[in-house]
Amino acid sequence: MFHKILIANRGEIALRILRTCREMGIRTVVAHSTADAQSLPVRLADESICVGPASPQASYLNIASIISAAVVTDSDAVHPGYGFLAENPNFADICRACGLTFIGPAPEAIRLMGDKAQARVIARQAGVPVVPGSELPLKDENEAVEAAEGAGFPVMFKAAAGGGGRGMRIVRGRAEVPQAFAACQAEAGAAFGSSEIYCEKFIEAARHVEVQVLGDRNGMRVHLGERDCSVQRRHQKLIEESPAPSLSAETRSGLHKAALAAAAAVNYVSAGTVEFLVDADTGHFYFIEMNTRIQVEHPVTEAVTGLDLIREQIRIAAGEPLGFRQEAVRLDGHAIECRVNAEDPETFAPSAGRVTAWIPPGGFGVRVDSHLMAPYAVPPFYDSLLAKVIVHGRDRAEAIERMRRALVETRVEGIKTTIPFHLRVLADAAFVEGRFSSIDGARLTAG
Amino acid sequence: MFHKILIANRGEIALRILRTCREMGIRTVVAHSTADAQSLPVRLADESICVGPASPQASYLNIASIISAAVVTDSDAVHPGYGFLAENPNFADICRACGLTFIGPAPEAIRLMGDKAQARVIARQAGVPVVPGSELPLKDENEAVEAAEGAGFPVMFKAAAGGGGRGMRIVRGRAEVPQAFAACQAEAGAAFGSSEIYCEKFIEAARHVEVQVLGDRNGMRVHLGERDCSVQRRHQKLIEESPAPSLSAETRSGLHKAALAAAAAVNYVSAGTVEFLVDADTGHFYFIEMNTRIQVEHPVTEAVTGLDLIREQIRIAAGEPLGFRQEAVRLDGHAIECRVNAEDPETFAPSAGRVTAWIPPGGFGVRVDSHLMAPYAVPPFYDSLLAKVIVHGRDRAEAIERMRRALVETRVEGIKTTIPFHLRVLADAAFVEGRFSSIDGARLTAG
Amino acid sequence: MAAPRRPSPAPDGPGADERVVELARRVGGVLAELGLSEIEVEAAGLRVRVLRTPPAPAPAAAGAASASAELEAVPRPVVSDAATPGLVTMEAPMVGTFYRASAPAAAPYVNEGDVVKEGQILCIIEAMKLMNEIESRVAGRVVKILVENAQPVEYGQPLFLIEPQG
Amino acid sequence: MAAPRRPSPAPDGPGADERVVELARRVGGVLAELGLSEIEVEAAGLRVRVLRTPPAPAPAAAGAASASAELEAVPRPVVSDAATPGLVTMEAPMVGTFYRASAPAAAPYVNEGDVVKEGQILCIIEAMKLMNEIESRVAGRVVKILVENAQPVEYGQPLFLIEPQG
Repeated sequence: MFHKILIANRGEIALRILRTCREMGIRTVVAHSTADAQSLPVRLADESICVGPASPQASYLNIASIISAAVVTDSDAVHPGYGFLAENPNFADICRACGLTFIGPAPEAIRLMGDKAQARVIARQAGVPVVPGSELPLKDENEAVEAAEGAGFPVMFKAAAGGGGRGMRIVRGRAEVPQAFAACQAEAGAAFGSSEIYCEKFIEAARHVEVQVLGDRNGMRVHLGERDCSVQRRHQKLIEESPAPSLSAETRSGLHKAALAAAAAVNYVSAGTVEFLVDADTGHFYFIEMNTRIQVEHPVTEAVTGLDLIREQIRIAAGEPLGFRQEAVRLDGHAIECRVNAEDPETFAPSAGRVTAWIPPGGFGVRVDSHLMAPYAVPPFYDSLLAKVIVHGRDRAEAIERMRRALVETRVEGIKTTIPFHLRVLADAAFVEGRFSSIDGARLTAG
Repeated sequence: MFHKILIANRGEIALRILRTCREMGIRTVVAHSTADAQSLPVRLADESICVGPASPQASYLNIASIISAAVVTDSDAVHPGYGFLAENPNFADICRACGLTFIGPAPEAIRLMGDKAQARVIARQAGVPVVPGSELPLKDENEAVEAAEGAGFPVMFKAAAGGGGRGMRIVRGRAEVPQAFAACQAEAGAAFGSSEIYCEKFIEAARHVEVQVLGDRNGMRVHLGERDCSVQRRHQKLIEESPAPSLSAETRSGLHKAALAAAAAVNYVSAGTVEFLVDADTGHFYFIEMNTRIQVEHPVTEAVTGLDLIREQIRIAAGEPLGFRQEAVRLDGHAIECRVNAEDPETFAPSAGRVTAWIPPGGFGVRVDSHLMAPYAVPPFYDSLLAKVIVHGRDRAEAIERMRRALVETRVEGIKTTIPFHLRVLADAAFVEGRFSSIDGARLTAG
Repeated sequence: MAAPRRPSPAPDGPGADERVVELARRVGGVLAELGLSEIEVEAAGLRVRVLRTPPAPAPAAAGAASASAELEAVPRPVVSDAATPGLVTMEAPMVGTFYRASAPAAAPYVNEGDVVKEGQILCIIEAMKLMNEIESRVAGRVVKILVENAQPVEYGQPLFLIEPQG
Repeated sequence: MAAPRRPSPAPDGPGADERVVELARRVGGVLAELGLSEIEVEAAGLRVRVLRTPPAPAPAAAGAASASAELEAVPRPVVSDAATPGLVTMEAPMVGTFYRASAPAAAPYVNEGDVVKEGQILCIIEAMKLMNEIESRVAGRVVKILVENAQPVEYGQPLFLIEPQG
């Protein structure tokens, strides 16, 4: 097992990783920017090292600095968390070259799944259904029209290198193609440094369902059930739950098998997530992409399985076998996560500022993952996630009631948060009955 | 189901009850003293009502005031929590007379089990082993000598009306009897208003193990496993866990059966706890008493069973059937609770004062039940419990590691707490190996 | 294991008072010395606020430290004595139901404007079927009756404002 | 390994009072000098607030401007220039291992007391096998070398104190 792990991240996920390391008896070094020098993860770590100024490019994305920090602190492994360098195959390569264990999949798997068009090809070859659309990046407007008509309108243009909902555009008819193609290409180029885009069928009543997988170095793989992440705003997830409500047994087991097939296709090692769109009307599902890292919403899976996914990641990275088979994975009850972001709950504009009071929720069935303390100045340089509130109940109805009471008792003063949004969704009939398909912002759509 | 429940308590247990009521859609009224007017339970309740000044006698123990508060707020039930009026059969009687549901057992059961000598008789008649000693209160010194010699020295003199470890005295030989008898009688009279005492054998290498039971109004009863509460200081529990470590399967199932037999002997309805001493050397166990209320340490049972005990209490009080049989009760993993008290961790002297910072622990497998906020002035009028930290792990070793990391990351500033004591125990070899018998204060005893 | 680092400012310990008085004295000296009109200073976060109002006052003015009282509780809707100086507030000595008269058909014990004697019955609070007569603890004029008839009251709830007389 | 953890900023440490009083004096001087009516300053979070009320009382006749700049950041653990007035702190521009000489057997680039030119090499920081030569940004005398040879340094860690000259 590792002696010391460098945590190349910040906020709640840095704290999350640190907690498991401490339970495993592994020393921690938190690499941080100047803006996070007084943060809770830095305070709680065994060691900390400043790797650059506030700007993420110069600190959390600064490969040379992160690697040097790991070397000078005698760390033997690096945990990248999510975001920042977590899905950067070059970083994983460099870790390997420097004798550091990257806690995540092999760079090859990251690279293969990182190219969204290529990932579709891999999935299809593995027998996993993909959304109808172009296999390869669209060269020009003509190819775009052809692909769109092949899939059938409405379609979506997406950046090949995209993610997190950026560089996406819904196109409802042929007339819209030229402008949408040009705009999407430009956006992709600006946002991701590659203007390659592809086209896929847009499913109106779609649910966003993803399957958690774990693989070890011996080629053993299990799934840990699925998560529904349909409640989003601007394609950013806000509420996640496990198991996904209103799926037929056939669809559910089909999703699990498909996820394992996709993971097997890239010899996937570590924790990963295979994302699908599920057509709420037909129950058909389509592979979208695979995320080759731990997800923000992993705690809902931890709640229903009783497994610590960060511990599993670390164990696997250290070469240990999974140690349990699919049959031993028991999914128990229902879990929901709400992301408390520093955002206006109406406009979703960032609300960086000074948190003057923070009373987290507590009690039976409630977990809080947060780096908040009071007072705390939310730095404007990073993402807006302040806290994850996770509840576990015997069934979905109990979990919803528990989440409501947990959010009602939560106090964050000094800035605006997404809590009022969550309370609206939790009181919405379509959500409570599990009839929702996709929820964007404050608009709830019954599916 | 009830429309509105008056919570006749304060601190973490008031908050605990309030949380479940909110999840069940039941309105809450927190009855509070002037000293608690700004407390977190009062803030979070649907309604609050001041029932008297800071002194417990004039507020939380003031039956007329509590009953009036329930009546004028149109409450249909009263939850007494633990302590204060929770085991006062007169209060339960008056609730009944005023048309209020007392959330707890029938006054008859409270009365029967409230007299410790009588409880022993009831247990013995039910076939439950009791500690050898006097069945009836000792009339005089001569009876005391006779009883002590019958049980065999060392023995313990205990107040019949006592509880919580007060009014107890270890007597190691005949010569000590006269003085101990007089002193214990005087102490019992002063503390409990009754100077009746009885005598029982004192077991040197004893573990304190208790069994949680639930009974409904149809006579259905289940046990929810046992808790080990051997880590105490001055007979006050500080660390509790479930299941109890190092018990043989035979002893464990014997304890469960005995607890159900004791509960059946008084037609027990609601949540109750049957307490035993287990001789660490022989595995023999002896009934001590039955607590006819929810216990401080109930969350460890909630963690391993997944059941919300307050919800069960409320459901049962409302006349609902248990709804599950013994076979459906699954005990999963291992849970530990540490009581964070406002006390000096060396001398256990109360440390009332001003909490200037409070950062509770969080993350996977950690539950916090606390009414703390910062700033908060700990009132000197009530008990010293500030927070309960409860962890759940797949096994005892994991739970111990999780508790360690949780307490290391907990911050309470401005006053002293028992956290350093807990960290010492968690690092102690006898505790970690489950070999401890009883732990009093900082002295750890391998059993 | 992490070194127990203290989270942010909380210089609340003993000695803080000495420190703030000494600080006030020294900052006051700076104010006089520089002919300023205001200095605000905060030691923990190193906060300084310096003011000089247009008509600069006499430079000899000594710096007076202003103590700021802090009440960090959520204010409760209570008619406080402070809000009505000179008046006496009669508060409920128990929880129960407030009645202005001895029976539904009877006249109220007192009305606003009435002059009452010390010990005169002002109202009844019913608690557990008992009618508790509440007497005035002062002689004076009833300025305001704060609770409607037949309403529940909590312990300590203000019932009457009385202007003492005699 | 001793991680390059610097002592916490200790804004409430023993030296804080000296610092804040000195800060008040200096800011007050700036206020008088510029004829302003208000300066708000916060050292920890780099907060500056400058005000001059419209009827300028001071003889200075410059345009009445109200500039307000606010940048809230968390205080950094840095040997502050304020604590060592007149000295320049050379900080590590990257994470790596600090070397005082170009090779184990070579003489150190500089010693305490040496006078250095602007751009003169002070040390090497090794990061990812690259030897990065760190140059002085001022001409002056090396008053103090703050890090031992071959020790790890973090971004922003003070390495040298230099007294500017010429």
